[in-house]
This record gives sequence, C-alpha cells and structure tokens, in this order.
Amino acid sequence: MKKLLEVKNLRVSFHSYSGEVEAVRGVSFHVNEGESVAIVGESGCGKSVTARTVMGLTQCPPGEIKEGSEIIFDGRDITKFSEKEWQRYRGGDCAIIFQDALAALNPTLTVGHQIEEKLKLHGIKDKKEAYSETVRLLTAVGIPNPEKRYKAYPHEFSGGMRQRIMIAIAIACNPGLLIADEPTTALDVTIQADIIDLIKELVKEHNTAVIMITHDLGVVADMAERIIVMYAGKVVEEGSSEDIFYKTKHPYTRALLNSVPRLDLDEEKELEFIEGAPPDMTDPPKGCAFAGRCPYCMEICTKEEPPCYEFNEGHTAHCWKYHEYAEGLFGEVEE
Amino acid sequence: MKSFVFKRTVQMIFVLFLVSVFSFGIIHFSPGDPLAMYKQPGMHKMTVEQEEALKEELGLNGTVTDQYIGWAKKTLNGDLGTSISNRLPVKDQIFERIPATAGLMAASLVISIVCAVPLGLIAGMYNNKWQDNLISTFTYFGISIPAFWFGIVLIILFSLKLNILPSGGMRTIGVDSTWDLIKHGILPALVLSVNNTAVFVRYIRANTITQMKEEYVMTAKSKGASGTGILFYHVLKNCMLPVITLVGSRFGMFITGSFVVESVFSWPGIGQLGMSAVNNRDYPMIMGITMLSCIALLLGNFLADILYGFADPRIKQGKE
Amino acid sequence: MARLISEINKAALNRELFRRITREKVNQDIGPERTTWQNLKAVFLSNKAALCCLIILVIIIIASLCAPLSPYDPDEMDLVNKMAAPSAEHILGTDEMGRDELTRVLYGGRVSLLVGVLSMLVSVIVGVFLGTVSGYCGGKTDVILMRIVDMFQSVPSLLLIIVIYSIVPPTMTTLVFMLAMFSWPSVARIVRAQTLTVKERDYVLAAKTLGVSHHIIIIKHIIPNMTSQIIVAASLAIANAILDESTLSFLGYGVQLPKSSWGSMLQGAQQWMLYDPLLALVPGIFILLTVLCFNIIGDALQQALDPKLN
Amino acid sequence: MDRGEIKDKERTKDKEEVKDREKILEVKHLKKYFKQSGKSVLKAVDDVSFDVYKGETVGIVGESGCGKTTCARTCIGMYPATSGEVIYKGKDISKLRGAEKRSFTKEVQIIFQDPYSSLDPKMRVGDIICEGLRAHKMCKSKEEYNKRAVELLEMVGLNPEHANRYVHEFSGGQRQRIGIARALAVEPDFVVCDEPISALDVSIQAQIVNLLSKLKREKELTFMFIAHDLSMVKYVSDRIIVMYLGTIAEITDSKSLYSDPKHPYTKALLSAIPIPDPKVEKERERIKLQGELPSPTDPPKGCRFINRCKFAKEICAREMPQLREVEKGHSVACHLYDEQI
Repeated sequence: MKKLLEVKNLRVSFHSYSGEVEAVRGVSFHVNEGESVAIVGESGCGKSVTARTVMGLTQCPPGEIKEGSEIIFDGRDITKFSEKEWQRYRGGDCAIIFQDALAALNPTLTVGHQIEEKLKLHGIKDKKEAYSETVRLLTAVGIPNPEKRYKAYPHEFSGGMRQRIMIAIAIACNPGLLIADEPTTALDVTIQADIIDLIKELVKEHNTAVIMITHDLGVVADMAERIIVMYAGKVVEEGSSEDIFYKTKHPYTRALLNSVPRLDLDEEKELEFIEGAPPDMTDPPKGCAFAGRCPYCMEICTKEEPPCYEFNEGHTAHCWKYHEYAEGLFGEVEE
Repeated sequence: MKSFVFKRTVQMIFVLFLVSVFSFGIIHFSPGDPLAMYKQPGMHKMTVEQEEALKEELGLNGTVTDQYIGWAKKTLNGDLGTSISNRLPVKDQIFERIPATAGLMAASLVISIVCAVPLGLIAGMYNNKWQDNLISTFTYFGISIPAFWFGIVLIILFSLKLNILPSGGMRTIGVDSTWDLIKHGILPALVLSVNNTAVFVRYIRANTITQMKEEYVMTAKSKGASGTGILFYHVLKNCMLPVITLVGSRFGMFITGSFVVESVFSWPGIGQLGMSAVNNRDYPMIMGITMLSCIALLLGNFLADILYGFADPRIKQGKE
Repeated sequence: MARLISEINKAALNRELFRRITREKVNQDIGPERTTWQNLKAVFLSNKAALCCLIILVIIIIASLCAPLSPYDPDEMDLVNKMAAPSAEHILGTDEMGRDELTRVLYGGRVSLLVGVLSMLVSVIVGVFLGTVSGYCGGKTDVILMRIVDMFQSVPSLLLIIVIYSIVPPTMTTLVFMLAMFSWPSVARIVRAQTLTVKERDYVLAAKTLGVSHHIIIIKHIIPNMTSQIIVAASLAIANAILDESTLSFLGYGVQLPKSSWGSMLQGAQQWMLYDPLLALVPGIFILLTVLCFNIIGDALQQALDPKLN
Repeated sequence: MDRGEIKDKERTKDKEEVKDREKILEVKHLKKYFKQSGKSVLKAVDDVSFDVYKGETVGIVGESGCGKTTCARTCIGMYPATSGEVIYKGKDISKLRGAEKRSFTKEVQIIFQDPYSSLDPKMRVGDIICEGLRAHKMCKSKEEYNKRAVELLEMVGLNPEHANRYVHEFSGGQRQRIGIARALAVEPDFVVCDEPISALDVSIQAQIVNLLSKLKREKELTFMFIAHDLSMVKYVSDRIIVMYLGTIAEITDSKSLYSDPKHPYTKALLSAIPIPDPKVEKERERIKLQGELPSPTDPPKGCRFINRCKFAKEICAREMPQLREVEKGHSVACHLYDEQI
C-alpha cells in the first residue's frame, strides 16, 4: 500500500493574549491510499488543528507551524508550498468537510454556484460541462431533483441535505484524500447514519483515503480501518480497529471506551469515568499529559515523556507501563 | 412581503405624526410674537383688522390645536402654508432650493462610497497590518473633525491663502458654467464626504473583518480559491449589504443638507433656508423643512430595508 | 511482546522512579483569576494609540481644571495688543479682543468637557432606563418607545435645538439637556438590542424558574451584562456631545460670547480668519484632539471589555 | 364505545395497578403551538399525555424538532400551554397563584444544556448558587448563605474557594456542576435535565451522569432527563418516552426498549445508533428511513411518521393513532397494534 500522506513531528501553537497555546505537540502518523483512518479524541486534543494544518487552512499570524514539522503528501512536503501550489493542492489533492454546513456555505450564493466555483478553479472552464458535472454530483450525493435545487440557497436545505452539499463540493475533483472534521456531530442519529453510509460508498467508489475526525466512538467503529487516539496535542495510541477496541493498551483509550454506555448491553455497573479534566495547553505538563488523571501513574510519568512501544504490526502506544522496569507493578492481566 | 410593507408604512405614519406634534408644539410655545417683523419701528402701523387678516392668511389665529389641525389639513393636501417672512408659499421655496442641497449631498455621498468601499475592504482584509492602521487613523480623524471647523480651515487654506477656490456661495455672479459651479462645490462636498467616508469605512471594515472570520471563507480556501478571488467573489457581496442600510440612513440628508456646512460656505440650500427661517421665527418654513426631512429619512430607511431584503436571500421570504 | 521503537535517554532513567504514586484527588484547580482590570491593562499596553490618547486626554482634563491658575483673566480685554502673535507672556498669543488665548482655551475646555460629560450622563441614564424597559417588557410598550426613539432620530436635531433656544435661556443646564435630548435615543437603541439578547439567555430563564422577581433579574442579570456596551456608547456620546456643543456655540446658540467655550471662540475667530488664522486653529485643534481621544479610547474599551473580540 | 371511552377505561385500569407509587406529574393532552411569521403555526407539542411517578427518572428521547425540550419546559411552567393540562402534585400548574406558585418555583427546577450560556458571566459562583435561596429567603444571614454555598460546592465536587471566582475560568464540566448546585440549592422535588451532557466531552459526561444519579438517590429526587443520545438516556432512565414531531411514539421501560422496540420509528432510531464495537457494528443491519422529516408547521394529517414508514396502512393516513398500552408498562401509538387491544 503506497503511503499517500505522512505527518512527521507536527508541532502547531497559537499566540493569544493569555500566552502561547501549544495545540499540537509533535504528532506523527501516516495514511495510505484508499485507507480510512479515524482520529479520535476529546475537545482540545488538537485533532481539528492537525486536520486543518494538513489542509493548509491554519492562519499563520495567530497560528505558527513550528520548525521540524513535516507534512509529506504524495512525496512533496506541503509546508514548503508556494501560494500557487497550495491552490492546486487544496480541493484538487485534498478536500475537507466541516461540521456546521450552514456556516460553511456562503449564504448569499446559490448552491450550484458554490459547487461550480470549485470545478472552475480546477480546470473545468466550459459553463455547460460545469453545469452537467454539478448536477451529476448533486445526484451522486442523493439530493432529490437536482436541476431545481441547483438554484436554491443553503438556508433552504435541511441539516442533512446541507451536509450532502458539503460532501458534493469536497468530492468534486476526485481528491486523493478527504478530511471529515466531525461531519455528523451536529446531525440527528438517523441522518448521521445516512451521511456515514454516503461517505463510505463514495470513498470506496473513487478509492479516496479518508481521515475521519470525531469524538464519537460509535462512528469510529462503524467506519474506520485504523484509529489514532489523541490526547492533549499528542498521539497516545495508534492501531487497527480491532487492536484499539479489543486489545487496548493505553490507559486513556481504555478509560474512554469504558466511559461510553453501550446500547446493546444492560450492565448496571456505574460508568467508569476519568477524574479531573484535560490539562491547560498554555503550559502543558512535563512528562505524560495524562499522568494527572491516570490510575497507573508512576513518578517517571510526571518527569519524562513516555516512549513508544509497538505490540503487533502497526499497533503502538506511548506509555511507561510497558517499560521492563515497570514489569511487576501492575497486577491485572493484560488481555 | 406585503404584510411587512403595510406594517412599516403604518409605523412611518405614526412617527410622522409624532414628529409633527413635537415640532409644532415646540414652535408654538416659544415666546415672542411671530409678527414682530411687521411691527419694526419706523414701519407702516398696521390696523387691527389688517393684523387679523395677516394672521388669518398665515394661519396664526385660534388656539394651538386649531392651528395644528388647520396646518395638518393643508399639509396633507400638499400646501405647506406661506412663509411668514416673505409670504411666499413654503413649498415653492423649499423645492426651489432642493437641487442645490441634493446636488451637494449626492456629490458627497458618491465620493464617500467610491472612496470608502475599497478603503474599508483593504482595511478589513489586512487587519492589524500597516494598511489597516493607516486607514484607521484617517477614519478616526474623519469622525472626530468638527465639520464647521474643517470648513473654516479649508477656506483659510484654499480661498484666503492660496486663493484658488471661492470661499462661499454657489456661483460667481454672471458666470453660469458648470465648471464654476464645481469650483464652488468642491470645498463643501469635501467637508461632508470626509465625515461620510470615515463612517462608511469604519462600518465596512468592521463588517469585512467579521466576514473574513466566517467559515465559508475557510471553505472557499479549501476549494483552492486565491485570497483575492475569495475577497471579490465571496466577501465583497456580503460586505455591500450593510452599505445599503448606511446609504439609506444618510438619505434624509438629501433634504436637510447639513445646516452647518451650508451656513459656513453660504451654500444656498435648504440648510441655509432653515437657518434663516429659525432666525426670524418663520414657523411654517421650519415645519415644512422638518416634515420633509423626516419623510426623506423614513423613506430612505424603508427603501434600504426593502433593498436589503432583495440582496440577502435569507431575508427575502421570511419578512416578519 | 512490547517492542520499544523510540529511543529513551538512559541517563534520566532509574528504577526508583518506577513506583506507583497516587495522584491526590486534586479537583482540577483553575487558572489564576483574570479580572477585567487585567484585561484593560493588557489592551491598553498593547494598543499604543489608545495609551497615548489616554495620556493626552488626562493632560487636557488636568490643564482645563487648573485654568484658574493662569495669570490672565479669560474675559479681561486688552485692546492694546490685540491679536498679538504667540510670545513669552501669551504662549498662544491673544484673541481679537486682546484676551490671552491659552487661558480662554483652557476655560473653554472646562465648559466643553463638562457639557460633554453631563449630557453623556443624562443620555446614558435615560437611554439605559428606557432601553431596558422597552427591551424587557416587549409588546406595546416596546412599540411605543421605539417609535419615540424613531421620532427623535428622524428629526433635524440642530434645527429644533435652535428653535427651542428661542424659548429657553442658553444656560449650561439647558445646553446639557438639549444635547442629551437628541443623543439618548442612540443609547436606548443599543441598550434595547442588548436587553433582547440577554433576555433570551439561559441564565435569565433559570432565574425566572428559580422564582427571582423581574426587577431583580433586570438589576442582577440584565444591566451587569450590558456594562461594556454602555461604557462604549458613553465614550462615543461624550465625543458627539463635544462636537455638537461646539457646533451650537459656533452658530451662536450654545455658549454665548464673551463666555468662552471652544465653539464660541471659533465664532469670534471666524471674522478675523484672514488676519490671524491661528485664532481659528487653536480651539479647533483642541476639539479635534479631545474627540479623537474619546473615540479611540471608546474602541479600545470595546476590545477590552468584550472578551469575544480578542 | 367510541374511541374516547376506551381510552378512559384504560386509564382507570392503569391507575389501580400502580396506586401505591405516588404520581408527581400528570400531563393530559398537552399542546404547545408557537405563532410564526405570516399565518403558519409551529406545532411543537401536539396532544401529549404521560405520567411521572415520584423517585423515578423519565427519559425523553427524540431527534431535534420533536418537541422534547418544549414539552419539558411547558411542564415546569416556563412556557404557557396552548391547551391541555399539566398537573403537579394534584394541582394544575396554570391555576397556581400566590404561595402555591412560589412553592412550585421552589420544588421544580431545571438544568440547562449549554454550560457557557446557562451561568451569568458577571456573577460570582457563590451568588449564582445562592440566587434561588435568596429569592425564597431560605437563609437568614449572609454567613448562612456563604455556608450553604460552600456545602453545595462540595456536594457537586468543587473546592469551597471557587465560590468567589467568575464563571469564565471554569471548564465545561465544572460549569455544569455549578448549574446542578444552583438547581439543587432550593431542595426541589422534581428536576428537569434539559440535555445536561450533550455539550460535554465523553469522559466528563460520565462524571456528570454519575453525580446526578448519586444526588438523585441521596435527595429522593424525580428527574426528567432529556437528550438525543439514546444510549446515555437508556443508561440513566427507568422509563423512556420516544417522541417524534411533537407526538409520543412509544413509552417503555429502559430494559425492553432495546430488546423489544414496537414503534417502527423507534426500531429505525435504535438501528441507526452506532455501537462502539467493530464486530457488533459490522453484523448489524440498519433500517434505512426514506423521505425527509416533515415540517412541524404543517405535519401530515394522520400518523406523523407516515411518509417514512414502510408498514404504513390505509388507516394511518386517515387517523392519528392513539397511545395505548399493549403490554405491562409499554404503550405505543401505532395502528399496527390496533388488533392487540
């Protein structure tokens, strides 16, 4: 499988009144062609910042991509792109879907125009061809009678329909990578299921790689082949869907899985929850960020960055628990 | 849409009624005899009947309410009464001077829009950069300069010291060329448009900054659009919407003109007419000017709202 | 089966560190208290223009307050050295009646600033009260109050003020009320808009379900959440009041000559423009400077008090 | 026997069985319409009837626009009901006056969804919590208010010295705890939780839910829990009401909701919720709903679910199905179960 995107040691921070917020503190992961990867984490863990930096949407006056961060897409390091290369890359090679489609669409332009704009930017100059391609896209994402709805404005669509228009815009020029930044968080459950199915279908059809950003573990289980768990600006665990759900290694991932009630199980035991709250990113703690809330916390965790351990092919976790010095400390049997 | 138009017209009529009662009340409770002009020493002594007839003609007899009703009836069918000072119909005098004020106002409005739109956009686009700071300093001065003082300074500079522009009036006697008219109009138009431009620039700049933060700009960028492409294709249209409301609110000035600028530059417009009417307590004239300017302003805002409805699709059908 | 794939710096590693420590159940402590005072300081330090405006304003206010210290009496005429150029004794020269220009400007400053602040206070108090009432009650009271606001805003205010001046003697108090009469509607409109948004907030609904009475809701919830808008509106109201006062005095209706205010001085200076332009420049610059400072500080306050903006 | 009479017979039957459990709230044919621009009327809640027993947690679930929040807020008197009655402890809340009304505002409280807009940013935390106490003058002196505030802060797991800090320094979870402290300060009997956790992170949600259950047990409260996250509502509630477009589709206890859903909409809703377990998720077969949610301003005449229901019969288009008890404690509003009565 050819590596489509590789992110190496990405560090992004934002300068504001209350000092410098280190949103992303050294994130490395890769996405192969046609593979669907999920980035899971709670709010403030830097997953959205990572996605928007990969798309080159992080505005640099307040934001700052630190030295040594590399984002290699199809062999080219996009952090060194010129404005021209950025314009060809955004929309052509890589596309993004946002959470709130009503805010993400221009309220005073018809939906047809907003799709055609992208087609024109990427080489389809002829008016007629652009129109027929737009209508094809609208049908592909399941919008009824597209000719009429072509002239409608974003506020005349329901939440689910608007999200389909966002998807139509994103897949317009068959990008190699599609980033979905919490596409269904604002939608109801039944509509969310339709949108997830639509994305899975379209992605399989065009062999597009997907990065699904979400905090909903159910959506992840439904959609992702590989899962990356992020906490406080760092990747804490990475692995295939089975590894993460059934052979969980990192304490944070396990606590996250146990704190979500299962619809199909009727266990009466209390939900296991994580004490305290995520750390304040203006002065991130030394050592492991999860130490303050971790049941297996050792003194080393508060002093040194946890190293990366690999369990089976592709399944890694950053935790001191698996160091040989900590062998006998933890009783429970690791499944 | 129709219910909105109906509701707004009812509101406008109610406001007009309030304005008329308010100004009529003020004028009629001010002391002093409106006919004082006719009783200057050394003027022909008027007999009692003549005075009664004069009052009758000028609608000054009876209690305040009778006078108001009389005035209101006449105004409704277009007759704004006769001016006390020169006994000519108020309506003609006002309409005769409208071209002068309207011309000046139109010129200053056009200048301000033409300057303000690009300046506002640039200031909004390059927020907190040197372009923005430069333009912002200009706008701060623009809104802080007292108009009359700015007029005086310009007169000192251009007419007295450099003597290239006339210091007042609308035409040099005997010359009837448009170039002469323009030469006279430059300074007053400049004074008015500096203030207008400053207000417009601040408004457009604030709006551009909010629009640039909207998510649809991020989506446009993610489609591969260039910076300027986003500005002209997406942001420009949404920034122009508030300009409509702004121009609407300035519409009233087409009638009132600016009293101050017209008196500093002795521009023969309605502003000057108003000032002289006040000096010699010409009630019908004051009432006429007040009512007309109020109608112009209300109409301006009303048209702006309607135009805004057409421009912004979100509002078109949902008229509340 | 756990294979280390990233390097560890051996030095910092020793076995004792590998013992479990129970993090005492620390309820997540919250950051240091960041009061609005710190916000204000942060904004003014970073926004240079606002800082020097503040300094200029303070200088002008102090200078105006200690105007009586100046050796010259502002109204005592001295026709001998009429319109003298600036010299050692008369720093800014003398005006058309030989009075010392600097003293008159400072006395004028007192008048203008006083009128500006007082009329701002009146229009803010009236505006806040009517705006809150009409925003909170809604229904008929709201419609009527808003029409009255429309009335005041769609009338040529200058014309009517001058007409009123034929009734009322032009003293300081009448001038303050005249200026306030036509500036309270804009404050009322801002306050009403803010009341409408705050009224829908959940914490007001919560207070209602807790059985808190209406007037406490207004005092405890609605007004405190409007302070930043009110302060900004107030600073702009002062700026406009000074502008309007000087316009009125220039036209001869506000402060009457020989009493000096920046506007009335300009009225005096207008005839002598040709011979001594300085007379016209000095008061104008003072008006411009003060109004400029109020506007810039108003914007800076808006940034400091409204957290969403920064 | 026409339809109305049958329903009353059921109601009396229902009454004898659970006579011992005291009914704290009875909602009878509640309707809440909002007038909108022009002539259209938004039928947010359209003929809803259910009961709430003392000490239980009733969950109300449904997609956005189904009227669950409006229904709950009308039950505690925030919105006046367009028609129908809400009977709290035997008395119709719209007829409460004077002292009774004051005690109603004490006994019934609400916890809001958005932690960032439900607390006044300009008030100290201590004052926010004691606002209810001051309104009902439940403490005599200033020290007693402060003491009470400290007790309440500790009850919800916050430090006493947070009392004089401002709200913008707290995280979402901590703010929700302050909201809970404020609601419980006046010792209510019935608390409406209007989506208290949907704005929070997963790990913080569990904290708040456990805190709510603990407080409910300690203070014998009755909860009405509103959310669109069905798995969390199932975990928290004893009985669940599923609402669709202003009407009640199904009422059942939380155990049999997943095991034996009856209304077609509930089945579709349950199948759409993703389960955080890849294997289970792969085998599940999802019921796809066709069509769009109709607009609440002019809902379909008969059953509200008709344009999206695969089993729609001819009668469904004509007549709105009544809510009937088809099994012990399990009632459903669907014509498919007409014969079973």
